[in-house]
Amino acid sequence: MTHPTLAPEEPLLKVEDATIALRVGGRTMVSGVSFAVNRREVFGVVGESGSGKTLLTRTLFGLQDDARLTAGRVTFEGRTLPLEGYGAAVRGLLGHAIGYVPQDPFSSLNPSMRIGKQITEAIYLAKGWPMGAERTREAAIALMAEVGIPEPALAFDQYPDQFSGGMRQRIVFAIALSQEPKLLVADEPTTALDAITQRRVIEMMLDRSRRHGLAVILISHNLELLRQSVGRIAVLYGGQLLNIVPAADVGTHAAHPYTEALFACIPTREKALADIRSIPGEPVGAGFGTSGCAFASRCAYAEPVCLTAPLPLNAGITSGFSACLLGRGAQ
Amino acid sequence: MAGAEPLVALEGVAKSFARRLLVQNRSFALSGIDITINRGEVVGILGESGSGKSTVANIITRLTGYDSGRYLFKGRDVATLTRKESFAFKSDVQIVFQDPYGSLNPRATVQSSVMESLLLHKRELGKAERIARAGQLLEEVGLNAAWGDRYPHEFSGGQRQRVAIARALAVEPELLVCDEPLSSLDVSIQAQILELFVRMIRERNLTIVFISHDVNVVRLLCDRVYVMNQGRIVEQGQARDVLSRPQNEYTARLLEAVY
Amino acid sequence: MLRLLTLPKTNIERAAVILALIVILVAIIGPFVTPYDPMQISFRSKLLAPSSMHWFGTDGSGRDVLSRLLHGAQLTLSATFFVLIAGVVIGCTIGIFSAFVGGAADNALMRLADIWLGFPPLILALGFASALGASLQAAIWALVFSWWPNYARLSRMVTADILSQKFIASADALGVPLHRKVFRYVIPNAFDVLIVQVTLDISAVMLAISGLSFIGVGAQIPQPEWGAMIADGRSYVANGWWIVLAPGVAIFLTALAFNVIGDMLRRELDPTSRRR
Amino acid sequence: MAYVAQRIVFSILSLFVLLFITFLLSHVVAGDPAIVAAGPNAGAAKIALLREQMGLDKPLLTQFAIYCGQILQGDLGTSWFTRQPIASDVLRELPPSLELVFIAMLINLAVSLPLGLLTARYAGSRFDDLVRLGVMAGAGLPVFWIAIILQQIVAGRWQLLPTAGRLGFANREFSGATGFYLFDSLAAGNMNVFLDTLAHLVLPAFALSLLFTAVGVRITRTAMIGEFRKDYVTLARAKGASEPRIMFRHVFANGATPALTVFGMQFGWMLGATVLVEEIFGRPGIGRYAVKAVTQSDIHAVVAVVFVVGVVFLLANLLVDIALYVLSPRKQQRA
Repeated sequence: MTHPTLAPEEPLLKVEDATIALRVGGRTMVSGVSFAVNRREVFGVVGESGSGKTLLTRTLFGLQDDARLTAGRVTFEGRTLPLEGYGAAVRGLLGHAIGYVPQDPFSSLNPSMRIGKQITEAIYLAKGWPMGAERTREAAIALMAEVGIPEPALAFDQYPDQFSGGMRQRIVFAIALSQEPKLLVADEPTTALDAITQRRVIEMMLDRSRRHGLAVILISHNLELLRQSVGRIAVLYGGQLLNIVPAADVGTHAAHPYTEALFACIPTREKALADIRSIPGEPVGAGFGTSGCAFASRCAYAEPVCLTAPLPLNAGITSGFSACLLGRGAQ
Repeated sequence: MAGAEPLVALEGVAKSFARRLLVQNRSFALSGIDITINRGEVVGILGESGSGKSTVANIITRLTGYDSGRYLFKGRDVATLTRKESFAFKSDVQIVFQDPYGSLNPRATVQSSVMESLLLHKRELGKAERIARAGQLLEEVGLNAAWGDRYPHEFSGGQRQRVAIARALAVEPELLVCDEPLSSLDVSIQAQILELFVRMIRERNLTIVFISHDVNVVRLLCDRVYVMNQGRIVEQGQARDVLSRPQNEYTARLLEAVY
Repeated sequence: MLRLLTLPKTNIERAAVILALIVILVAIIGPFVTPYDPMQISFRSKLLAPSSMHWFGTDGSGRDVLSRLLHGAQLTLSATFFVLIAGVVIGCTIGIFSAFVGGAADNALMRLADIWLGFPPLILALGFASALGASLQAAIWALVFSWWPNYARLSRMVTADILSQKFIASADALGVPLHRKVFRYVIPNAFDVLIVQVTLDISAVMLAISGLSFIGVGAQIPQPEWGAMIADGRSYVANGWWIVLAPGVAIFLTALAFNVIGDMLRRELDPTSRRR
Repeated sequence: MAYVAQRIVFSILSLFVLLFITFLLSHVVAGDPAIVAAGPNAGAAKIALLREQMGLDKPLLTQFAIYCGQILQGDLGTSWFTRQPIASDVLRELPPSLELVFIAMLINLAVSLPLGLLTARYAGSRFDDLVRLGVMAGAGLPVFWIAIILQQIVAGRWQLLPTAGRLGFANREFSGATGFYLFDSLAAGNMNVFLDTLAHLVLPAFALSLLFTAVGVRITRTAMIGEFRKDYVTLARAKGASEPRIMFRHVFANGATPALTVFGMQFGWMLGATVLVEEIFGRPGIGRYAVKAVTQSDIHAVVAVVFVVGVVFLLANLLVDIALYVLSPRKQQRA
């Protein structure tokens, strides 16, 4: 599966110092975010609402109309995308190299188009019709079976409103997988689903990505879900990248103070009531900027320097990273 | 002791929803459920969407009726309550909803929202006393009393949920029904509100029905739990037992799935 | 009213607010400031082109067009507002009632409104006006008669939406009495949507009234109502274009101004358009 | 199929409400029909006799039943003015009006659907602002006034199009089986008349369509904007679908459905609005007939027009709803 022209250590996606501003008004919402995703890696992005996680990923992949990448460097498969006309350039990768799964399965399928048509359209858009209508149909049905849709041949001719949320999200995955992308971006794919369905869909996704050699960026507000599902997690807060932490280090002092505090908020299986500690105050919205740490006002460890010093950037795109101005959580 | 009889007893309560054209009903039918809630208990009702758990909340608070069965409150069948007693019932039982954005009147200041409870159920208080009492309540739930003249849209989700709790507590209810009170809040705010509930349980003489889909929250907060699936109670018992050694197949599946 | 001056964001909106205020002012004081008697016939001065004596010229019977226009503002606007206010009062009473009772009565009332709403309002008004005898009063009542279902439907929808919200359930859990629910919960929360719709409807009602007058079932011809003025000027259009132009432009600019203001109010007040 | 049945039942119900309104108009609001029918100089005895003949001494509900029976047999009454059966008048006047409304509707659809789609796609742009201003202006234009202005300038001064009438002088002898000249001329293979008919339709149809087009653009834009915000558009983009493909393959069909219902209602409203333009352009038609009836205080003729326009309106809506239902297989499966 390795690409012959690439050195094996070259990451699939490299984002350096990405800065994102709104088109109207020009306010900078996300600043100085750097990270890299390796081939076949499952990479998590966590943040509370307003942290900028969805804005960051949707803009990076050309799906946000009202914001744009104003600075930074994005490299995919060794090719750097131009900052000028970035949206068009990255959309050129969608539909074959990069797949995307939106959050709400109840609105992410076209209600007036048959399921099968929506999958074969994806195959057609990715590859043209090299195999003809009949074989495309068979491929689509095979994929539907693979993501766990019962009686796929029957479902092929049905409309989305006949499927539950979990089944719809599987269909969306089938659409993404049908284009054989190298990177799959899933934005809160299970937030609208019940616990049992959520676990099944996430496991199906992880299993497919393993089998297809697919890299995944999984965006979620649920740190515990990510801790159990992915290798590394990028933690966003107030539009800043505060931490890139191996899942195993979540909940320890090896993580950034925000990551540590966020994990302390979550009731997990193992915790007792006394283990739950809230973070005082309200979350800061995206657009905090880069002078000072966005979390400083709520951080238990904060010192005066945290409020004013420029935030460290992940300049070397290291595999782990902590933006803590006091050096906490740094490996 | 007078507390020998349960505060709430649902006996074989069933409810079905007429399927009407174009009407989406998110709460599902109930088939013959039994629930008892004793004074001072925190009882969890655990289930996924469509399990009927919100219908239970609405029946206990009498926001909706039921087709068959009996609902005894302090031993009285609520069907026999007079108009006046029904009104008094509302100061005994209060509810906090999931969505803090929809549960406050957008056109009323938070102070007047809290004062409305007092106006209706504490008729003996004068206006100055109501204002003072509302301020105390806002402080008690962790808000600044000086913010009383602000409107709901000026507050965050967590703060609105605190206002909703203050409004419910203002009538000094014996029973507080909480319908997914944490679900639409941010993670760090969920923990804050959870701590607020823990404090209130300790400080006030409250009985709580806590309706949730979150296994872990129920395990931490509740004494007893009823697990619901498709309008039935599939398992019940001490929260710690049920949620660590489930007997029912569905409960087991649910526990396994939870992250 | 003062808030109206702070809302405009563009020059077009500012112009619309100023224009609308001028029109309303003219409708109130117009009859007192007109240079000539709007009904005074003078065959010696008929069909005079616009000049310093007669800014907008004179019509086929020698009446001053400007004076007629200023008088007409009162006639046209007061008729329009009467239709809207009567429509809102009747419609909202029915709509709010319907939403509160629900069930079969609600269904029947809304079905009736649906059917009613369907019939072309102009034709319905035409039928009524001709049955009552042609006059401005008849046209006004005919329009009220065909307009109320708009507000019945809208207010029912808005009320039902409000009633389904959790703050109403919360009020029920507290035992808030019905009158308090209507006046403290429903009406304040429905107000914005209604005011937006009423503003947007001003132009439609005005056009309907002047249209009915134009075809002869509203204000009768010597009356200075704007639509009737156009009907009157039609026969002179070849050698007195100003007679038709002036009232037409007056209708158009007034309607446009209220449309722009309605659009602005919707942007500022309507929560459904704000959520983007 | 249950849906179609439901729609038909609803239409029949509407028909009765319509009948009730026209009954109210002709029997109650307009005063005693017997006095009207007897004429101005009739004595009390003659009126009493007429009352009995017309069944006016019976209870109101019976009268209503008799009235419904008459109407449903196609008897719209007799014109008080011409002493002719109104039904045949109406049948003669309806085709030219329907032809006019049909062309006006085509103009409306041809402008509203593309503009609505494009302004929704580029919502908030300068283009969108400009169209919105145009829409507000269009919704403020008095139809009868713009008709006069257009007639004076385009037909009068520039001589680009005929001023009035349905056909030019050279074709005055033409008549067809259906009364729809566009259709009749094509059937007869007479291109000359076809083009002449069309030329006479352009100005009135344009004037008639303006207000409705303004509303049409707004309705379409609102419907389409809602669709563009849905996640399936995001997913289509993520699939690598081009913008035209997203607009036409995905969004258009979903957004057009609710808009088409409104266009169906507009058809009836337009037919009502012909009262404002037909007179000006000297075209025969139901609108002009109604205006004439009003000026002659011919109440039964006016009420007949109300009824006929109402029926056309009901039929147009029913047809649109059934067409949408048949075209959308999704609903079929749900029902």
